[in-house]
Amino acid sequence: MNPSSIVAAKPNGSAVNGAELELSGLRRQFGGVAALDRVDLRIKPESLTVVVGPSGCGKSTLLRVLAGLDRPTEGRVMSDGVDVTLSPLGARDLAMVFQDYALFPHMTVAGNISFGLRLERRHDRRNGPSREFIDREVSRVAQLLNLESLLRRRPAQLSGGQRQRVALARAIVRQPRVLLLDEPMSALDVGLRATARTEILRIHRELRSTLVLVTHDQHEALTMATDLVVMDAGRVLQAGPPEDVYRRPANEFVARFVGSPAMNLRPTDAGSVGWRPTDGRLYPRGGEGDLVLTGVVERCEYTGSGQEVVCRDAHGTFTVVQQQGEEWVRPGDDVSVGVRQSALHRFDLFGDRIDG
Amino acid sequence: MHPTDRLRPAVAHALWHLVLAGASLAMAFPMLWSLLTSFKGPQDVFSPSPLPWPATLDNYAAVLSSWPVGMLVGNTFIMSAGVAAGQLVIAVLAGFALVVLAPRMRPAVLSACTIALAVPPQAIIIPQFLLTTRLGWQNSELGLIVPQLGTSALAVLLLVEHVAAVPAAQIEAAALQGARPIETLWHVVLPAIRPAILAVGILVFITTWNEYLWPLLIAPRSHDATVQIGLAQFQGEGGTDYGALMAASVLTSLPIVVVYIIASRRIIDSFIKAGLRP
Amino acid sequence: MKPLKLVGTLGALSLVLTAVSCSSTPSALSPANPVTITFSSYTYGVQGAAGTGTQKLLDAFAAAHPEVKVVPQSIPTADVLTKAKTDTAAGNPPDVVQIGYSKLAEAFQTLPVQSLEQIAGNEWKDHVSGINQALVNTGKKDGRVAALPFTVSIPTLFYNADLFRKAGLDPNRPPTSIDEVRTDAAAITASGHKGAYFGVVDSGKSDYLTQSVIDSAGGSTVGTDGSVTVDSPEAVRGLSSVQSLTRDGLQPAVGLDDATASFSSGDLGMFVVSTAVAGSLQKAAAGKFDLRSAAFPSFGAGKAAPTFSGAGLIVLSQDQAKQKAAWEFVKFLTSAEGYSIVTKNIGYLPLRADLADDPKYLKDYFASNRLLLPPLGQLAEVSPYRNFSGQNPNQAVVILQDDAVAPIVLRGADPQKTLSAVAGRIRELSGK
Amino acid sequence: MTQKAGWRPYLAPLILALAVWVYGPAVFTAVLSVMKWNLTTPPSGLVGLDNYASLFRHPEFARAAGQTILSALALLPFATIIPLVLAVMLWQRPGRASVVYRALLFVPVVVAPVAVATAWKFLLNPLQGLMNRILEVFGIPPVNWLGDPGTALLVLVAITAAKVVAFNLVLYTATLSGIDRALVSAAELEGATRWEISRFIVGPHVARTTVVLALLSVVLAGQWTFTSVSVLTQGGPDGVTDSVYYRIYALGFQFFDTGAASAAGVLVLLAFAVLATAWSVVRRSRRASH
Repeated sequence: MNPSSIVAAKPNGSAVNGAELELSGLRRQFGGVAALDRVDLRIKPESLTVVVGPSGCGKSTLLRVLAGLDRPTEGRVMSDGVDVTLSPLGARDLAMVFQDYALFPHMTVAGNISFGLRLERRHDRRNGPSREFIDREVSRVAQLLNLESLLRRRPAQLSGGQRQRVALARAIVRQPRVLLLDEPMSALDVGLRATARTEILRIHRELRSTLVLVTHDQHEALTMATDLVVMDAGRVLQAGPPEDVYRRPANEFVARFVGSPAMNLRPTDAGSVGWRPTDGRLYPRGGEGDLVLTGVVERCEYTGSGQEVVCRDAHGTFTVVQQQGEEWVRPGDDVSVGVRQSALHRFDLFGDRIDG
Repeated sequence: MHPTDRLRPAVAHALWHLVLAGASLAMAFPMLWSLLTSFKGPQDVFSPSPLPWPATLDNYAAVLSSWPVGMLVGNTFIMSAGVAAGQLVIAVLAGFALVVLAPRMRPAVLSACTIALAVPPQAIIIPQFLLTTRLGWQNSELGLIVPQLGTSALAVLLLVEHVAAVPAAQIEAAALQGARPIETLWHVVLPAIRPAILAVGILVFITTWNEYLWPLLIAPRSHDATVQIGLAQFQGEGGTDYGALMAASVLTSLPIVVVYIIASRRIIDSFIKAGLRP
Repeated sequence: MKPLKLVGTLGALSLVLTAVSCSSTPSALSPANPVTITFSSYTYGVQGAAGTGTQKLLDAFAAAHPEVKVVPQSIPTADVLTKAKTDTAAGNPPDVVQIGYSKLAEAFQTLPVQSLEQIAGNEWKDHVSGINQALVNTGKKDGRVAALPFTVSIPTLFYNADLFRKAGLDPNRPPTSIDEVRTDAAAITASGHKGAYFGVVDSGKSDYLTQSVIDSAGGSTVGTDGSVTVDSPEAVRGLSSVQSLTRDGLQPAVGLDDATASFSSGDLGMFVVSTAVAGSLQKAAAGKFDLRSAAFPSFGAGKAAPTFSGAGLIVLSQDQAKQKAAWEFVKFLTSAEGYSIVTKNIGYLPLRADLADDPKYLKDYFASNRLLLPPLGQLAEVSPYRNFSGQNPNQAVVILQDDAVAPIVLRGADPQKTLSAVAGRIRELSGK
Repeated sequence: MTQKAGWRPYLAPLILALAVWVYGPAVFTAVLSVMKWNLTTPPSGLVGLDNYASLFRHPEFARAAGQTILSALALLPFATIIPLVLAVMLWQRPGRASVVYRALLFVPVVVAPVAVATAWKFLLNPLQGLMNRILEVFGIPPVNWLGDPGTALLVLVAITAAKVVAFNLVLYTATLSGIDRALVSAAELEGATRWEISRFIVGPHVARTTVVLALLSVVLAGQWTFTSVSVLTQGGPDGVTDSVYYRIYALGFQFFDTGAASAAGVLVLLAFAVLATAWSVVRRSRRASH
């Protein structure tokens, strides 16, 4: 067997592939507050679905309901067409990586990784995994995640990145059909995040399980997702491929939340109009395009590949990104900005997108 | 004592030692004097001289030869260990249930525990005694141990906070890995609260070791009695042999004191962690 | 279930248990198939002479009677009745109990005390013929003897002959009356020691010495008709004269335990206390001072009339085989041999009159140990121990000791007033 | 993890233990208190409130109750201010010396009450005891500490006080450990004296603890004196060391007046119930006023 492959035959020989999840009419009430409010969502099999939203938007609750850690007040969770809303924990063939990893501090790395398999063996001596199988699986996953030299350590002796890899290893060693990740990168240094992202993507690719990742970082969401879900105030605002969400935000909130720097919005009589800072073009004087604004450069932020220019006009500030090679403006310059019609997003008085 | 401690820190420091050493001496004095007296011969027992000179081991020899020290200590050990183990099992199970399985029950159950703590033992001892004797548990380990499990309330109050301090995610992670509740308790919660369990266990052990009223009622016969009863019965009709009594006192208290000194940090820590900063 | 019913049910349950144990077939006693009986004793297992003496008795019995196995249980003096009662309440009464005479009446009322006469059958007459008849008759329940005297003593005046000499007194002429005790105590006090101590206040809260004092003064705690007479003029006079010793600084105002320690260390001149402690005092005095004894002093005109104290043996077993075994044990303890061991080792009096002169038993002992001779001489004229009547005689004794005797003797309470008040309480309690 | 069923077997042992050995007996005590029973012969029927009436007809119970309250009040400073001062002193200078002192100061909690009681009995022996020997040096006449109604209760309170101080010292230590030492360093940099630190940082921190400990000592003090009373004075002399707890024991197991003992037990429970209610009312009203 190719040791670098994540996919190994399960003891019963079935090949792993991700489950399809479907949430319908989900409500989760805490006291008088609804953390989830009539959520309907289909999570495609073998997708990497990223749920994104500001803190308190209900994304973590969504994940916990999926995992079975929380029971919905109303609504159903279906897995491959089977209602699992009330099925017990541990019977759902899913695994989860917690935000702070939740490693068992008194167990070694090997102990942490093998915990689930050992329980399986304990519960079913006859058909459960053999001791040899457990050892093999642990070393395979350890090799995959570069943990071989750490197997005997305890979590307290590991760095943040190492802990995250242990948590991942613990989650995937049983080859779950669904893998849930709760803000897996939030505890890592910036430098480690890229590596971690790569690792998660590789795991997703090879494991072929359905992966649901929750984050508040829209950049992470855009770069990793095959499917993106934007949430706010307990509701799903938009779900779809990241390009769709980015290009055609369903409402003002999504428009602002996804993409960096955030979309500029200007009120109009019928609602508002917005454009992405990358879609504007700066002119020292005068300008062209369907929308032209004038203002004064307030500050410039060099980003390496260009610079973000924050301008002020009578209605407030807006941002424009200048690419390398353009003639760079300076604070205090009077400028005008032109945006093409096709790059404009229009929203009605309720903030919903007006397609045109 | 305000400016002095900055002007003359040495004086303040000396004063500090003086007060604390004085308090320590005052608190430990009776036991200290017992220890010294236990080495005095019959002529010197009442001597005001602190030094047991000429020192003798006769008192210890007398106690060991005519007083069933081994049996008493053994009985007391079985009782104390039994009660400590029983209370820990009850408290850990309950703590787990109240934090993890049925958190809604927590306020009600903890109130019930607090009230139970306030019930004076003497006020309910007659029914306890009747029940124990009707069960045929008089003069038996069961009779000494089981009824004292009613005082598990303190252990519950102490341990439930520690269980609550175990990160919820660890417990959930275990459940997601397919652990049954009892396995989560055993593999995740227990190792996490082991120091607290040890501390509470030692506390219960010491309290039970020193229990007087219940063993007096249930097992006052010398062969079933505990050290406390044995000590209280030391005073025979022909007057008290204080040297021997002090030796017996030392022999039966010393193990506990040693256990305490070894574990005192832990015990105090457990109070601290239990939030028993009332 | 109604609580009342519950109690009834529990009671019924214990009856059933008892019935089960009754129905076991009595088998002949044989060494191969020994019967085990429990012996609840307050002299067993204690430090000092009483403990070792009791152990010797048990060893002797075990050697002579392999067919009976005795499991002794050490109970503090004050708890003998408590223990027997709670054991009985638990459906598991001890088979043989060494019970203090002050608690006998209550034991008869509340415990399943068996008639020894009945158990002994035709062995009875022969066995008890040599035992002090007054004491045997004290143990009667419903007209039949249910308690045989075992460890019995009468209060005696122990004195430190060295202190007598030091005070210029003649150690060969110990006091015989309370007035002489006073005079001698004054002399000893003047020489820098403690004068005398009447052990009327002990932590066991028994009243045998109180009775001795009152009876010697011509009174009684209980009248012949059962009436409470602790406030009679004689009683008041008796306790007043003990009180005056304290008041005048001739008697330390301390409890019996502290006085014992003081006498043992050689600082107390005279010590009036049960002979039960003779063994311990002898041990303490050995090599330290010249310990002697004299008869209990008289109070006023009449003769001294000390009350005996100590314990009898009662049998609680209901199983026939156990009863038989228990009788063997009781028989041995009250035999010439048993009494001799008790006397020699502990200091209780031999209750068979002929033992002291019998070369087989105690003649040699009394030849060299004169300590017990004065009380032995008084044994013939002891006044019987008297129990208060009513449901709870034990509580009456505690009230008498705690609320009257201790305040009067140790703390100078007014004897007449105090005794009247207490008599009222006891009358209420005993329904007289 | 909210597993719907499944918690019952975990909570059952506790519930069972409390029900069988605490709450059940409490109810049973109430039942016995309206009956006459001597433990061995069959109980009489209901006697109404006779047992309660007899408790109040004789002076013993009221006296015992008064003395119980008196000792609880006398113990208040030993439950609060003294252990607090010691705890603050230990807290001010952490280090090896503090650890040693703390261990020594906890000894009274650890050592068996019977051993402590006999040790005191020995030290306070009126004729030869060390205490009177020391007084003798100063020309003070000997005192019969445990035999004199004027001093006996005082001695028992003192013996209990050592235990209360030791126990509450630990609890105060726990409380003080909750103070952020950075706060203290900051105050020191500001030039606060040790007294000012105690007054403005420590004081507010321990206020609540002090109230609770005062209450706790009222509840537990009587129980803690029990062993000493039982071993040393049996309620005497002249009943001055009697407490309701010892009275219950004496009534029940020396006089076998189960009814009266139970009635006394019920009265103690009632007193605690009243105390608890008052406490919660005070707490609620204070919370409301905030």
